Amino acid sequence: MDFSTMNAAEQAHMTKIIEKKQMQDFLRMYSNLVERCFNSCCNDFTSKALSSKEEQCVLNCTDKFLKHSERVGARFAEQNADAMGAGSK
Amino acid sequence: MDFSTMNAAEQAHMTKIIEKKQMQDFLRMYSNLVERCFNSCCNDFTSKALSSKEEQCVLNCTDKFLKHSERVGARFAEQNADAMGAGSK
Amino acid sequence: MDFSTMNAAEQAHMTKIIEKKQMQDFLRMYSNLVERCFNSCCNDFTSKALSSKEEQCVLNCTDKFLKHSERVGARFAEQNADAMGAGSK
Amino acid sequence: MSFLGRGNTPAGGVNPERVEMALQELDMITDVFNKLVTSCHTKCISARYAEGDLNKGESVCIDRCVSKFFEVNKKVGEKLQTMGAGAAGAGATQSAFGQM
Amino acid sequence: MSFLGRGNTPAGGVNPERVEMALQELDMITDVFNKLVTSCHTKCISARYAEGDLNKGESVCIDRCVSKFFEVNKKVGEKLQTMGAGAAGAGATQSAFGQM
Amino acid sequence: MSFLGRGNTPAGGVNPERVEMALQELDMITDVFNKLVTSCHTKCISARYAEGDLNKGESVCIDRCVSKFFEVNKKVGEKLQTMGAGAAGAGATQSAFGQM
Repeated sequence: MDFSTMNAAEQAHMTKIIEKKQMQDFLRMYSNLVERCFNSCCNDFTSKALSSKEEQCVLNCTDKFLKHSERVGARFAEQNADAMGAGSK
Repeated sequence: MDFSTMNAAEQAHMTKIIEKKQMQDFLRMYSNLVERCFNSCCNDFTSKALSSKEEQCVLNCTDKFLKHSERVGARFAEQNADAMGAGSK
Repeated sequence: MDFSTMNAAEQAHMTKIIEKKQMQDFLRMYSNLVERCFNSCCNDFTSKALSSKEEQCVLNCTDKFLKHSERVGARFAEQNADAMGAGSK
Repeated sequence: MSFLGRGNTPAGGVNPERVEMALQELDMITDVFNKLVTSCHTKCISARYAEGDLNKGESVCIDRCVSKFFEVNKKVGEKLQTMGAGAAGAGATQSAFGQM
Repeated sequence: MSFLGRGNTPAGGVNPERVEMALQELDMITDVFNKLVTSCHTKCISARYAEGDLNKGESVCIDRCVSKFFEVNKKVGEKLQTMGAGAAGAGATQSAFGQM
Repeated sequence: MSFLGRGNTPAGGVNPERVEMALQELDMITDVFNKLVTSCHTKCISARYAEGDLNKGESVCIDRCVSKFFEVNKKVGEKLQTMGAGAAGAGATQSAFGQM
């Protein structure tokens, strides 16, 4: 995304809104992660406590999801940069 | 959630917004319920009319979903109260 | 939906908001379409390039989805018109 | 689906409450329509995508699917009214704000 | 779930920042609640719908399901704090605005 | 993805239309990114969660998945332009407001 055509007041306004969106993105990512790891790891409801096996699965699931998101984000940024270099200039 | 740190004007403002959100929550719950019960109960498209078996399924599905939500809501409120008692005091 | 009870200023205001929503609807439809056709058509990740078979699948998927949406939209409008004729008069 | 009430009208300006209600109704209709498209796609469209046109079977299925979906919408609405379930919907909002 | 900070209070009026934060927290709670309802419905409720009441097995399953979901919520939260992953969340926003 | 036009700029203040457009573009990018993350997770990540690190196969799969997803994004965009399908998108909005 290219903001060079925006004036300083507009850029400042955008920055503030983007900070708010990043907080919302983070919260949504958090709840998606809980949902995803719960659904994948918890299948036994004969007990209300998390078993040690389930707990380990949740920790690995969280860990792996974040690493996955980071890798996707890195590739996404590269592809986006390529697409914009080709498209807008 | 704890609103005791809010002043009266802020609490009144929140109450109004919350009422609006409750309406939106209700409408979304309604459309989710239609989607869920349709997907579970309707699998025969040799006719365009709902069969009596499908209709009964939809009524049970609605009934059971609301009872499910109520029970989840009751447990959710208990757990939230516990978590806040432990966390914020 | 019936706007005859609205005054001219309100109708003009609604029209502007609806135009904005149509743009958002279109963008969401676009990303849903990409997600749907990618998930249905791409299952081989031994290569990073789209195969000609996958490409054809994506084109057919897009084509068919739009025709599907149009047909659903036409039936939806008919049913809605029926429901409002029966309900509000 | 015109079940949202309407406020009083002022003479010339925009009544924000009435516009708000119309927008809420519009969002509701859009939401239902999107769910209808997705549900009937799952029920009627083969995921093989051998061709781009709807075949006869798919077209007939779509028509019946929309019709049944509306019937289900009606049944669910009636059932909710019988149960007076307006309250049950906003579970989290109520759970979280019970003390206000 | 009260992990959002609070701004300073003015005397009588509405502090928009504080209202904003409370609304963000409310949206978060609603989102979690809706996911909880869906997950436990998938885990505990049979899709046959032979009757409208929850049976004994379903009721017990729901109670345990909510309890486990909260434990998972806690574990994921702790893990995110350990990893200092606040940054990782807003992937697209950062990818798209890295140059600002 | 920079397909949204831009309005004229005033001298010093904030042009709400231009900010609005930038926000719409940002929401679009965030939406696409989230779908990309979910799709590639489904395609590439085993749900067994025996370890927390990405293994070699998963890493390679992710790279190819993102690449293919962008190609699909491009093909769908081209197809939509060919079909002039801008109108078809807002089905419900149009169906509901056809009479205005």
